[in-house]
Amino acid sequence: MSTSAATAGGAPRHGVRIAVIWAVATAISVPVMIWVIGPHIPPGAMSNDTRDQHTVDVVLATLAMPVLMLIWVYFAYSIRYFRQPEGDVIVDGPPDRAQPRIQILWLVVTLLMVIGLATYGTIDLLNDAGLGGGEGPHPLAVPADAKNALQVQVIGQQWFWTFRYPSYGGVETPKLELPVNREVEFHVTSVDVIHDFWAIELGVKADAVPGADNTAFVKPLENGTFQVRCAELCGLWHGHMNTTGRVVSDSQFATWIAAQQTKYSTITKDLPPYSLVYYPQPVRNG
Amino acid sequence: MESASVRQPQVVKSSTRIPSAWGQLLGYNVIWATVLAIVGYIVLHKIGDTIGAHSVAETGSGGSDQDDIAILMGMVGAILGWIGGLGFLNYPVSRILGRPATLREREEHGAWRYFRLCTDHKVVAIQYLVAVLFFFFIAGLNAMFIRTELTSDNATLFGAGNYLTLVGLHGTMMLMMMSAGILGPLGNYLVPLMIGSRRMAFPRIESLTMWLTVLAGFILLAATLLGGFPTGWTGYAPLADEARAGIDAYLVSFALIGVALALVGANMLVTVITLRAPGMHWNRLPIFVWGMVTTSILAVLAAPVLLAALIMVMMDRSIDTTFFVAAQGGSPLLWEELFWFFGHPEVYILALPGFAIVLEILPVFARKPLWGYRVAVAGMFGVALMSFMVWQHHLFMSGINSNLRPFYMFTTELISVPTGMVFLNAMGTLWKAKIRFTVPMLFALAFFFNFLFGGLSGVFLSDVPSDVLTHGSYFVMAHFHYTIMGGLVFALMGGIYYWLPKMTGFKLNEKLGKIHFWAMFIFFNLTFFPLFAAGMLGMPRRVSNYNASLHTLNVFVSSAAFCLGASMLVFLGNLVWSMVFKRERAGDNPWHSKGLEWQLPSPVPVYNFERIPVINTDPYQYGSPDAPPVADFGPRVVAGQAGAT
Amino acid sequence: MRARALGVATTFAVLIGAIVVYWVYFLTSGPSAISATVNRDGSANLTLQVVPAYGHHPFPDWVSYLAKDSSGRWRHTTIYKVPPHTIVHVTIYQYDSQTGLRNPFFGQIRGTVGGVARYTDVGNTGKGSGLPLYDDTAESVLPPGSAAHTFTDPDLGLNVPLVGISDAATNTCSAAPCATSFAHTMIQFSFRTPGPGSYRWQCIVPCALGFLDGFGGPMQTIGYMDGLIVVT
Amino acid sequence: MSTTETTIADPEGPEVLASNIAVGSRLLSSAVVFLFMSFVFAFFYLRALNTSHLFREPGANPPTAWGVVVLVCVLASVAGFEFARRQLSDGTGTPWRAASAAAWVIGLAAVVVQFTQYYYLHFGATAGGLASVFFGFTAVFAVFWLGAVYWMETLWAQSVRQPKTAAGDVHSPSALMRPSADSCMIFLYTMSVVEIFAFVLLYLVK
Repeated sequence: MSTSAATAGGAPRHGVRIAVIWAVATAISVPVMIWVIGPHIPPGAMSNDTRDQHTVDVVLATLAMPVLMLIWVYFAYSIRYFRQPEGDVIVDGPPDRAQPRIQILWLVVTLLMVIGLATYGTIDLLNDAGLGGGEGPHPLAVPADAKNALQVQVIGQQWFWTFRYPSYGGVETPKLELPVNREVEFHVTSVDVIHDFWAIELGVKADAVPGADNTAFVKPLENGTFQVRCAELCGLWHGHMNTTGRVVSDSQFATWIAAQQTKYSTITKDLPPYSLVYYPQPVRNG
Repeated sequence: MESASVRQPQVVKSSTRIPSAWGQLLGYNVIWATVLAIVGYIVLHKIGDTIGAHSVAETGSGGSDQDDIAILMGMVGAILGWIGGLGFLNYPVSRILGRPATLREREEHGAWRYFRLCTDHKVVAIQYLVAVLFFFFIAGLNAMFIRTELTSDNATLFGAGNYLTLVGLHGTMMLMMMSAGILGPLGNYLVPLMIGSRRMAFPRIESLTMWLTVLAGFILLAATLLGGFPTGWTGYAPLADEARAGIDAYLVSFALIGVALALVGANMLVTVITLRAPGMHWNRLPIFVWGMVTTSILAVLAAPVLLAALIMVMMDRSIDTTFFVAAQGGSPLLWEELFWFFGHPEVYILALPGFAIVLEILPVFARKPLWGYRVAVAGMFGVALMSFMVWQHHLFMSGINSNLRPFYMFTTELISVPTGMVFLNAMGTLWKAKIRFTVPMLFALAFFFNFLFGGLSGVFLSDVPSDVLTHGSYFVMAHFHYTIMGGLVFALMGGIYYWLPKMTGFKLNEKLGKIHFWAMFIFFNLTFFPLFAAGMLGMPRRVSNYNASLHTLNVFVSSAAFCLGASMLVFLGNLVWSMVFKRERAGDNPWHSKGLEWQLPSPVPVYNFERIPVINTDPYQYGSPDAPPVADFGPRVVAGQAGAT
Repeated sequence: MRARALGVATTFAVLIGAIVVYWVYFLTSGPSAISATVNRDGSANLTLQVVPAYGHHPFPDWVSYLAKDSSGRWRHTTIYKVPPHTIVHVTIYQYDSQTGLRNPFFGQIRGTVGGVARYTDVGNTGKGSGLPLYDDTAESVLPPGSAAHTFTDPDLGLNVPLVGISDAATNTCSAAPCATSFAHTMIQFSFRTPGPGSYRWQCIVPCALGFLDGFGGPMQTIGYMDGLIVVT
Repeated sequence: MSTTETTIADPEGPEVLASNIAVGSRLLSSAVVFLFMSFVFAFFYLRALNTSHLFREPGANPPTAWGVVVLVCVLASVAGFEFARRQLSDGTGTPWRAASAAAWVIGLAAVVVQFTQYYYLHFGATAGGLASVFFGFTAVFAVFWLGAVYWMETLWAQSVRQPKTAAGDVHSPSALMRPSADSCMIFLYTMSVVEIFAFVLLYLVK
């Protein structure tokens, strides 16, 4: 493959060589992505949402491999072989221009890949893979057992999260605990500026917009703790607006929620009645 | 050959008296502009105080908040003072009094013309380049401070509020300066030379956009004097309404950049449409000029939407309208919609000039014609057109109707097809090429390596289920740094190394250039590739304290970022060394390019062409020795002898 | 020509140098910390004051916290150094009128020793406001409408609403530091400090006069209504 | 000290600058349309959302009479300038001067009427979504309409200052008068369409 062989025989078949190297590179990189790197791609497997997201990420990463390899192999090859000969006489390359055949082929291939990606994404959305993302006040993609989902309201205010459980007397608590293997319907809203409720390991992310309700669904499948962070810049302590949530068994959840009800019973009666959107006064005081 | 219609140029010997240094000082120049800007600010601030006090008494709302009227009016005063001091108001006033339209201000000579209104597009381009690089280095300095803060996982170095201002200034200044960062310097300098014209369409407006950009940069720096702003460059709504006075500086400077962007775009478009030399048909236009045309279309149409949105926030803050106050009939989502309707064309205003420069540099150093000229132009127009149809992918999680998701997922992914055409062209041009690895070529090749990661991570962000994890996280930040810094800034550096010998006549040092390239390329990737992982592991954007598990990763990224900053200093050193100390003559065509601008002496004389040339072919006739020269310049006009009439 | 180019290069260097120096000053500007006075038994005392208007440059009409340092002087800072794993007794003199909580959930006292805070009306300012008059009574909940400010530290799970003086009060203080002769309420509580670290605290009542949602200006500025409890 | 400089003074014909202005005015009009489309979008977006049912606060209806006056002034000014443009031969005829003077004066009157309307409004800017869009749309329109008045005024002033019998040499201002007036017409038509949009949305839609 040295340059001497290139000039000795007929014009070396660069195209074939690049195709071979690309095929080998893809044959190596795709399995590596699927079996070696793939399992480590976040998010983990704590809820149905994260499992869907994990498969989507692995599929996208594997699809990206051939494209990545094609560009890398082609550029590396051309940098290695299509060089200016030594000496300072500047030699021009062949004056060839575009052949329509290759352009149409490239256009068709890229269009097919894009249409494939878009349909794959849409099918995923139809199979409720995008439920972790905020779907606004009237969600269209709704999981099967959404009727008896646990309603949890997430209230973002400047600079921490509080959670209300309407089916348990509308108790408000700064801690978030969810029963395992039960569908949860989050209603995310804010009382002052735009925040973004991000339960990282649960695979839920929904903007908390004042004056608007934002719905997200998740079904936790494993016990454990998950980080809750704010993913939309909301002012001074945006970076400190974190808390940790826990997924626990049904019995633990029952005891926990009862403990919260007693702990905050004195203030629950002063809270405004549970509603999907709050317009607290004063707006402009003074 | 339509030589008859080409008017013979007349050689005019004009002896102009250069006023003495004092004379120059007293004229309209940047020193007077600064003085008048400050005076304008103080005077109108006073008037604003009286109006503010009056409206406070009337509406009875709080005392401390009403200084917004005073600050905004003060800034309007500063703008008027700045423009008046530079002499921009003289022409409109003379037009109001009925004097006829003239094209050129009195042409001056000597270094003073760089410090005042000058209608020579080459002077404005160099002023633009110096201004953009000046603010680029300040914003880069911000990035270094951000990375120092992020070496510790809890906010210790700077106060939390100051950190947010730092992030906001870094983002806003980089985007403000980079959106006109190539249209201004390289566009203004090269487009007239490449299309065979002696001027831009509206020379005064061109100079106005440059001085507005400089003023916008300093007003944004003044945000720290007013207490900083917490909203980052996106300026989301209720937070912008309730922020301290620093947000007024953000609003006014971004509005100025919006106006400047629309004007520089309009000026570019009119120049290319009307001032092409005879023979310069649309299919002979260099690809760089096509890049400038498509970027200008986006600039002209998207910047006004930004201006409208910023005016709404200014009204919300000063006269208490409720555009974005949910409790009183407004909606914060309105800002997100308007901002991102401008926002996404804005990021393509940043990407397209990168494509333009790279596709112009590749043929010269691959010694091959640009492979698919029509496909490249189609790709650029495809990107420009599609960029108006994708903006809601920033709102996937904001609660928009989930029926919109598949549409915006499809259009966002579809935009990778025209971008793919740019890659196809690069690969076609490199096929059996004779590559010379000069510094501009290294930057062009690195552009494709970086933009590939930017594009592929874009696919992750466009797919809704995957976007649930990555929205608003460091994954997004790594994505847009790969496309903007990996794409645009690498292309800008390549463009500077390639065209500076033509603009100044002096060559940039090759060895220093190579050191700068390799340091910048390696440390850029070492800085931003790990941030993809940080994003997926749950590190939101714009936070100064993160999960302890990400600490070692952030320390590694910070150290790589400091080396990246050092590589930028190498570039600065190279600039100062080659332009100020060594000053090694570069000759008229150091890269042996066939472009029209390289057939002129460097630095280019004031009148660009002695005779408007007749263009024969497109500037990519590499590899065909019998091809006609790119243009016929006609017999040289012997200085001092009147041209044949 | 070279001298002139050198001149331009040096002016740029000076300009950038000036901007960098100002930058570092701006970024590191902020109030200086004061440390709580430590008693013999290892516990610490913190004495704070909340005024309706700071009264001095740069923001005379911003509402603000002040703290008494170990030498007894009132300092305009909100960063307090406290020893770790001990009890801190906090006394707050509150001079501002009532604004009311946007989220009534913060009307409940949480995270203090015993879950209570002691409220006293000095100069019976509460009369005529229809709200209960406090004279050194321990409360676990406060009517949400009567809160003027709160001392809330989510990282420590601490939340103490501070009752405001009634609007009927006459001699209200208008510039910091306010003497105890002005109408004020006094709030005393103590909380246990965890291990070393810096924990952010803030006021949650929308008390920023004239800003949207009452959350602008002083509510987003360290040194006025936000600060850090530094446990060292 | 003085320096002799040999420059090439290529005597560009006025048609080059005329084509510049023509294309420039079309781009300016498209940019202005995008600017006011943002306010139209804000109107429909806030009206559709009607957050806290306060898009149209009771009593926050701008009086139609004032709107009609502003609309009429703007349309009269545009019609006046169109008529003046038709009379324009070499920029010296009296009908041209009279009509263009009337055009820009009425245009200026529209701006004055608009700002006095704010003074007599019986609702403030905080009165809900419609009031905000009303203040935003009309104020920004008035400022950009001032730009149109400036353009008309410069053409009028140019013909007044220029002596009646000026011969039309290559560089004479009158050679540029007609193309500049045609381009100004394009911008005026765009602004009149925007004004009609504003009037319908802010005053008629209930």
